[in-house]
Amino acid sequence: MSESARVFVSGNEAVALGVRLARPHVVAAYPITPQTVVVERLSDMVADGSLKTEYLHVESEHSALSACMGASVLGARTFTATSSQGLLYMAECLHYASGGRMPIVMMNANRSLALPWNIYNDQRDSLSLLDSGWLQVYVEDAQEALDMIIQGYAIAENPAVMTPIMVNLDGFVLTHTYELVDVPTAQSVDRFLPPYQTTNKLDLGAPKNMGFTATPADYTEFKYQQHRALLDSARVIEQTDEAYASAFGRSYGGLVQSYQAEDAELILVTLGSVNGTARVVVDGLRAEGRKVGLVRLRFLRPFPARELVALTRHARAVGVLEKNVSMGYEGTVFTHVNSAYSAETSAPHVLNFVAGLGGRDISRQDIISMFDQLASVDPTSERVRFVNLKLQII
Amino acid sequence: MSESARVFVSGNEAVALGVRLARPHVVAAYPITPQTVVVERLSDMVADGSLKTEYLHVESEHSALSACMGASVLGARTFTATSSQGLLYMAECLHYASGGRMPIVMMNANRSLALPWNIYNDQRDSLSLLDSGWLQVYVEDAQEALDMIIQGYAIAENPAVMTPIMVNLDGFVLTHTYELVDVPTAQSVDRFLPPYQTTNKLDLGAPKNMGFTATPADYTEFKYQQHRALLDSARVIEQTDEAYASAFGRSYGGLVQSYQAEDAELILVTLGSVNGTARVVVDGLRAEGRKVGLVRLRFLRPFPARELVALTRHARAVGVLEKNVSMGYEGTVFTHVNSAYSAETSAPHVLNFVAGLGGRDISRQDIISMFDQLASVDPTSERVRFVNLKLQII
Amino acid sequence: MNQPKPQPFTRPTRLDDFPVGTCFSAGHLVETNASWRSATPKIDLERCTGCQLCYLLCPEGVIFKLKDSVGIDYDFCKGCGICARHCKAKAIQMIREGVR
Amino acid sequence: MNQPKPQPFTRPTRLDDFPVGTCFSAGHLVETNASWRSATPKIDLERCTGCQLCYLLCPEGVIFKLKDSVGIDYDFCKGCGICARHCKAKAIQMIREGVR
Amino acid sequence: MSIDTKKAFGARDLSDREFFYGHKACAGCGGSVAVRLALKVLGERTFTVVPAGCMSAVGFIFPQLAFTSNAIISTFAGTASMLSGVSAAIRALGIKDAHAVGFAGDGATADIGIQALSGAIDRRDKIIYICYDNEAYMNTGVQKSGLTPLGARTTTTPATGGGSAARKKDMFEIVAAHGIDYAATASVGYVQDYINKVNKARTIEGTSYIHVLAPCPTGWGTEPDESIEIAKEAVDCGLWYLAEFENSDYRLNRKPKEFAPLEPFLKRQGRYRHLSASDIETIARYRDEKWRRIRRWDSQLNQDTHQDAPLASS
Amino acid sequence: MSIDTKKAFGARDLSDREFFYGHKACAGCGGSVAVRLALKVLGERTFTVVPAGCMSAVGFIFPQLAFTSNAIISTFAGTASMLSGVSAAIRALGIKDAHAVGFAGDGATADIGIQALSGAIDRRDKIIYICYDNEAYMNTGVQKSGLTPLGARTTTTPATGGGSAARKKDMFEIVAAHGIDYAATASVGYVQDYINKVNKARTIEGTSYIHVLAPCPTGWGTEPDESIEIAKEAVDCGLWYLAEFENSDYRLNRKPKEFAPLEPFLKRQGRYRHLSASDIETIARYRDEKWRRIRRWDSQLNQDTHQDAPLASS
Amino acid sequence: MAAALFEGRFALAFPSFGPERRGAPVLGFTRIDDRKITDRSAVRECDYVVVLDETLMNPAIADGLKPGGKVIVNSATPSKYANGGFEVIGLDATGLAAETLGKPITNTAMLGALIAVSSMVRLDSAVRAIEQEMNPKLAQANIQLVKRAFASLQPKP
Amino acid sequence: MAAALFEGRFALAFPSFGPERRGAPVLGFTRIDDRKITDRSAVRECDYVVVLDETLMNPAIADGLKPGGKVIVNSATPSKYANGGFEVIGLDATGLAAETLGKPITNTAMLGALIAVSSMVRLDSAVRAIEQEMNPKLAQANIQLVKRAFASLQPKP
Ligand SMILES: Cc1ncc(C[n+]2csc(CCOP(=O)(O)OP(=O)(O)O)c2C)c(N)n1
Ligand SMILES: Cc1ncc(C[n+]2csc(CCOP(=O)(O)OP(=O)(O)O)c2C)c(N)n1
Ligand code: SF4
Ligand code: SF4
Ligand code: SF4
Ligand code: SF4
Ligand code: SF4
Ligand code: SF4
Ligand SMILES: [Mg+2]
Ligand SMILES: [Mg+2]
Repeated sequence: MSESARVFVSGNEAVALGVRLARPHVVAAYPITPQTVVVERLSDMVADGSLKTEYLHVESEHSALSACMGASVLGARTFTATSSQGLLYMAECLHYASGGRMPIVMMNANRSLALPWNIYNDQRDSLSLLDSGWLQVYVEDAQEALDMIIQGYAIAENPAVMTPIMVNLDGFVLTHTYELVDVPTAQSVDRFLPPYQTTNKLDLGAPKNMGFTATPADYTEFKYQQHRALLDSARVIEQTDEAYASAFGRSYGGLVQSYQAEDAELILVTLGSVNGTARVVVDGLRAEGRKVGLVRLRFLRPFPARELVALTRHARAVGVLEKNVSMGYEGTVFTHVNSAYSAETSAPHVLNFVAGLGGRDISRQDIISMFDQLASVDPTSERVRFVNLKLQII
Repeated sequence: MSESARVFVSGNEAVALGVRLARPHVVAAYPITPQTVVVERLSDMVADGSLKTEYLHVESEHSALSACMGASVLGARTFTATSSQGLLYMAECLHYASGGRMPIVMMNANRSLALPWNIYNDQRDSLSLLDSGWLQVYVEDAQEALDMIIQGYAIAENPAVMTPIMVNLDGFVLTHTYELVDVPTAQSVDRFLPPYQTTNKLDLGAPKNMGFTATPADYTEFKYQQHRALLDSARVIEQTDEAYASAFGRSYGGLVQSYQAEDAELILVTLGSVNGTARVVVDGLRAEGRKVGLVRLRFLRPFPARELVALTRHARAVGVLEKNVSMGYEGTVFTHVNSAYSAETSAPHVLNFVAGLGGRDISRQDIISMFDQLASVDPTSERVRFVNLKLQII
Repeated sequence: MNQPKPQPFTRPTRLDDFPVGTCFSAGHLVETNASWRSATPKIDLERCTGCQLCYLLCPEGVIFKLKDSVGIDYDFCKGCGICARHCKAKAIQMIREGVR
Repeated sequence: MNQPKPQPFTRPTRLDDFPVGTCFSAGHLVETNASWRSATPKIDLERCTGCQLCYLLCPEGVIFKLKDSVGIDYDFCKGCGICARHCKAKAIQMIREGVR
Repeated sequence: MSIDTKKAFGARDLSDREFFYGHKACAGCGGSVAVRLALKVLGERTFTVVPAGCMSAVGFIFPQLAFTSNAIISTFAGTASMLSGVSAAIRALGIKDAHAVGFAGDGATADIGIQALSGAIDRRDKIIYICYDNEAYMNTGVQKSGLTPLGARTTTTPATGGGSAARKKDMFEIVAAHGIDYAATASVGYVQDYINKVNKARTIEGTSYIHVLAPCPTGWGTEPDESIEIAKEAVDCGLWYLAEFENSDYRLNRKPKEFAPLEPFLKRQGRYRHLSASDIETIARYRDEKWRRIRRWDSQLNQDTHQDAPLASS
Repeated sequence: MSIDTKKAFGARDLSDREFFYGHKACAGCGGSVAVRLALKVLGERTFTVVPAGCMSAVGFIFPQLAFTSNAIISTFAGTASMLSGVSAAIRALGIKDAHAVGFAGDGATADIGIQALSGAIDRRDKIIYICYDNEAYMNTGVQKSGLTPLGARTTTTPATGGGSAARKKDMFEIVAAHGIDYAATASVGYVQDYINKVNKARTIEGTSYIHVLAPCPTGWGTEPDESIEIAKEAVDCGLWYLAEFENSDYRLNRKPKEFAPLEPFLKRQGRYRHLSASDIETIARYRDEKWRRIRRWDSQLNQDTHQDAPLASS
Repeated sequence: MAAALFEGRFALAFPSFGPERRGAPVLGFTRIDDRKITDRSAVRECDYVVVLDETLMNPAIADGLKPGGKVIVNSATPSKYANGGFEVIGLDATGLAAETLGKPITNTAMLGALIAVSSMVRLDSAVRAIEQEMNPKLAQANIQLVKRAFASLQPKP
Repeated sequence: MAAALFEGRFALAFPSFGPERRGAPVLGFTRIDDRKITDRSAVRECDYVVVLDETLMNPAIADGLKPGGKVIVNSATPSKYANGGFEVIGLDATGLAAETLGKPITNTAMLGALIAVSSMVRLDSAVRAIEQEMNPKLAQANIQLVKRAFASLQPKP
């Protein structure tokens, strides 16, 4: 295990530190709250010489990701960061980069989507783009953010994966909150993360044509292959977590992370930073003797259906807490979780807690109430519940 | 019932005829295969004076929808059309228009997404944007396309809905195939579809500020309200279908449409034009005495969970046939269907048939094989099945 | 002075009373900006020539025309000092605020 | 002539043999364009001065330089007639094809 | 053909109403001056579109809504395209004597929004597009935009790296190259000139573009009360200019005989404080070069006529 | 400062290899000529980016891949931004003597792609951007683009409505207004001139833009063998022009004493067949007006010098 | 196609569409039935193959032909395809069109041939369809063409 | 905040951020603990409220104050808030900063006050944190300031 430095930084700064350690050749990003601090810190690093990279001041997010794609297909390591409107503005490029199997790492600061405008945290931006073919990880704190930027390259560039990855941080709650972070040394990261190597690139020695058209005769196979790569990434993610643990002493457990779930009767499924608050609640309720626990979905793609079911199938009731709703149906994570259980002969009752939209606070009391609702779940009652809604539902 | 004309036209042309009957004030669209014929026909109509509308030659799809939004918020009726890359390029605006509750009607020609490039039909474009807050309808033939453009305005502009609607036609298979279509008279459509009226608009008489920021104190309520409007649209959709039936003699049954499903043991859930081919297969298998049936999901938003369950809960096995896969998990429609069953105490076995990606043909034989697989479904076997995959799965 | 005034606002609690589609009355104000100010412009009506330059330049639009001079809507003045800096008659002085 | 030639191609049937990430050998050709042609340029070597104008103008790049004249890769000539039209020596004639 | 002499439009001609009021912009914000005055020229029959950026962020926070006439926020990239839709609806719905005006920042105009702006000009949509140029992405905390001037420090072009290494894109020349119906540059340091130009744009049957320099005390590192003065000095020292383009013709509205010195202008702004003497010389050199081009328009290009005849058959 | 005299680069200097071969473009496609020749000038150490459009649709159909050097399709809007990434990677990876070239249609350039193009020029990225202009969205079946000329029939500007009511956007002037390092117009009707310009672009340390008129028999309603001739006639009758821009200077490469008659040029193309005599007069009038501007550059603007000094401290 | 509709029958016509450009061989399908057609899968078996460009003739062309199906080819010398293992009927549509329309646009002529061979729709339905689809001048020439093509393939009495 | 870290303790600092601009009142929170802090919900109850701008003083400011909590206000005349129902401690941070830094930037002075009142962290930890965060010149002035602020609130012996 290597010597590291402890610094008191925000989530955004932790990301920038992670990026510097990963030594990307090209960085192209466009500012948007609450991601901006990442690009500002990277600019500082370029200016003070501590990061050697081609930093492109691009004119939009579509251009940011296009530039990363242009660099990636020459075999360069690339980084971009965005949020919310910016993520949507580059939606076309998301599918493009994943279909082109370009191992780009992107940080996304989870923020709500207009309209109404709102700069605060929820997760509708990235959750609305689950189908874009990217790996998606949601981190819980600044430390995990830094670690997952570094691991992100290792996973994305793995020949079995060759798929871009989106590292999601809850806006403000993570991006702007200062906390203690261990920063590994450059040498140790260089050992863990060797330079990007691939033959799938434009190459003066072995010229290629890329980004081509596939006719109906081949298209399905390309998509199947890509689907398989995303499924197979589960294994790579776990291996990378293990390798990281032995290099740096920190393990997150792969696709999911559980807390007090083994014997829990009531389990809350979370993603992102709210899991931290929920841990405090679980500690409190456990102290009262209540059998409650947590399962945090770290990755949404690949979706950890098997892992989730294994960790929760013994529970009496499961709540899916998400800062998201797919209007006209229910929470997307809830839909996913339900589908995961559908292969099972029996499944816990599942409730959907839609909370924290547009930055509404999720308090400890709110989470206690979710466990209470799970405890008294009644199969005939409404399964999708808006937390802290201030309107009478008429 | 009114006198109508029978014409032999393509699906795109049927859409253009429907648009003309709806008398939009502003049309803004950007060309993309296989949607282009719609904008070409509309241009012809403007040139020959048979359609009085402001037709904007815009510079991109983002601009097309932005222009429609600018017109819509003044109380104008608007139309746009796109496909695939274009739909993704305007992704930001999709959320914007729905959050702003602008009753825009858009035709989308379902086409696969790059990379690889491919201009042919699948449904990943619109299915990847289910979370954008739009109503989504998938039509089966050119007649339904024309009818749903007209109904689309009636539904979207309904004060209880005030939500944009996307009318999806399978690319080429519907957009470019010629068939017989009944075109209602302008007078009868004028009776069915009165001019758009709203107070939710920029108004010189009663000035408004629109598209504003909502803080965490209000954002959730705006989203909840929008969610409710999408859920409530189910009722409006059914009422509109009935009103249309009495005006024009054609009814599609609302959110879902079933065929031979009542007593079926094996049911295939479909969307879009493949249902036509499946009907032929069902007829054939019924003739052999096999109890098979179809449920076509006409609307994906609002998602007809209740209706679907009611029509299929008696079946032994249900197959979800979709021209889509959400890489790293399974078919999105499959995920949705599974979630719909999750509130039930018992549910049929559900298989996912991923087919027709990038325009791969779905033959009658393929559909017969799906019913065969449903007949012999084994709970332990792979539930997500790629149809006609030409690769050995290793 | 015909400057807009703050109006009372109570958040609706019934779904149907909630504004539809991010659409609400133009110019609806619920709070003032007076607390932003750390200095306050005071007009010396003796000196003021009514030239209206301050009226043109004020970023907040809080200066209103009076017969031969101007007045200020202190509810919304942020105390930027632009008016004072540009008044040729030196009729405006910025007073550093104590506690209100 | 160093024009590219069509190469055999069999679709892989094993997942691992499939190209990853829409990336494949540059200039890989599997079929010719000869069937597009309804007329064929024939070069009269007697007349040809080797000026290479046709070589410059051919949209397909199928004309190749020979010692004092030029040749045509008929596998890919589409018969557009540009070469014939612009040959000052009138050394190229377009022959309407019968059946091949 | 020379440009019409505009009747000066003074404080007394402006609408007495305030159309941008109670907003949350920083004290002394130059952009607020630009928005406020233009709306007072255009009057109440105006539909305003404002993209994401400071002016929308500070003006539209439900339930505190600062535009007292009709106004809407557009997407960041969509100012001009939403305006095109507004303008089309004005025509289609037969609304009379109404204006469609946009207020977009430099980022919203020169970077992400240029596609839509270019398209709207090309269609000659009847819109008034006003770019309030504060020379960086201010709303997100002062990042470099395509209109950030050479040498300026922003959070993405830090002083340690010498500030911005790129020169300012010339949007005025770019829109002029589109053959736009009317374009002008302006400065909140010359409010009368600005007001006149907005008043001129009111009368144009087609697209108008006004590019107004609007200092930002927060981003430029100046005191709130300096904004107007700084905006004036920018013109006086030749780093900005006042001009118009109409009927294919350029016209320079202010022809400085000699430039005010650069150094005091630059050094009073935090964003330029790191510049060395030689940096300032470089900036002066580019300024002089730019002015040679500007003087060329002015002296040589005001000769030809231009007529706008549509196709007889169309 | 005048523009360097380029050493003529003839058929014999071109690479003997074909880099665009076996594609599925229509017979006689002018765009193919533009792509093929440019690649032969640039040689094999070239990375090509082609957005959605005819040249990519006909060139990249797996497993029939028509580019024999490195090439990739970009999104429709993303030609220039992907090129910027390619160029950045060339620098970052230390690849020597390589070119990053893009071939984008008129729609990909003047409409949806102008944001990215404008940004790349502004950054002065070392890329060669070639717009092959066939004056409509051809790949999708001949719809009007921002570069469709006045009067031309397309499927969205039908002859019944008089053809396109809008004039052609002038991309050359627009990129010049950006202060681009090198820009040129060209025509496949003047191949030697085109080849020379691509060869010039090779040497530029910054962004080059070449706008080459490339007739499309399918969209223009002409015979396949007419493409080169039509492209030449367009220049001869003054509806297109051959020019360069470098170091803030314009230069006209061909100065027609008098224009070839318009009518035969227009009437041989299906897209113009509906035009009336007065329509043609209108077109002639706009042409003449345009040429007054062009002649102005040429006569008056070739005087000043321009130097490109970066900030000393940056 | 449109002709069938004038007999109250149903048709579904799928033009093919691809990235290849003008000049490339293209393929299209039509289904005709007395009942509403809902099957939209690709046509794999057919009763007639109509070949508009003789240069495309090759043995594989009849792969999807049902037993008893016929290939109708635009050729002045159809006899040379006689021993391909399927029935071939020829019409010099190019010649006929050149004569009648002044242009080698062969679609209408081949329609006449198809009607003559298949009796799938009546000739007068085709005439009415042409009248509706084309402008009058063009329609007249094409009607003449379809009739001549039809006549030339009637069994000689 | 950073000071706590020099004692091996954990801190989580949430600056507030809003659409309002420079000049608008802002709110921030800090949690300090001996164990890793994972709770990220909004702070609703606190031990100390630090008011940097006296004009914001109003009775509601102490709403989230725990029983026994204290309000520390930047004021030269804190006594006038004495009867608000909560304990108020005042420091003329503006004056002190103006003297020491030449600018009315009050953060550091108020940090000194908080340390003096709360003993939450040690003064020398704060000094080390300042040394690490700021450039040397600025740091010196700020260290002086934090010390002066701290000293001025020490119980007079
Ligand atoms: C697609 C998209 N990308 C990024 C943003 C974030 N964003 C909002 S405002 C802004 C900066 C605006 O800069 P400018 O246009 O110059 O206006 P200013 O804030 O300076 O007034 C940015 C980057 C956004 N809203 N949408
Ligand atoms: C975002 C997006 N919108 C639309 C399209 C459809 N599209 C592909 S190519 C094309 C036309 C290209 O026109 P141009 O750039 O002029 O090139 P050309 O085809 O004429 O060579 C269009 C509209 C697309 N691929 N992506
Ligand atoms: S600028 Fe001075 S003199 Fe003029 S109106 Fe204002 S206060 Fe009076
Ligand atoms: S101080 Fe500023 S805001 Fe107040 S009146 Fe003067 S100019 Fe207006
Ligand atoms: S143009 Fe004619 S003369 Fe010249 S090389 Fe070609 S065939 Fe020979
Ligand atoms: S006919 Fe056309 S494609 Fe063939 S060689 Fe001549 S120019 Fe080339
Ligand atoms: S940051 Fe600048 S532009 Fe934005 S409101 Fe403040 S002063 Fe105005
Ligand atoms: S349509 Fe035009 S541009 Fe496209 S390949 Fe054919 S000739 Fe070339
Ligand atoms: Mg700005
Ligand atoms: Mg084109």
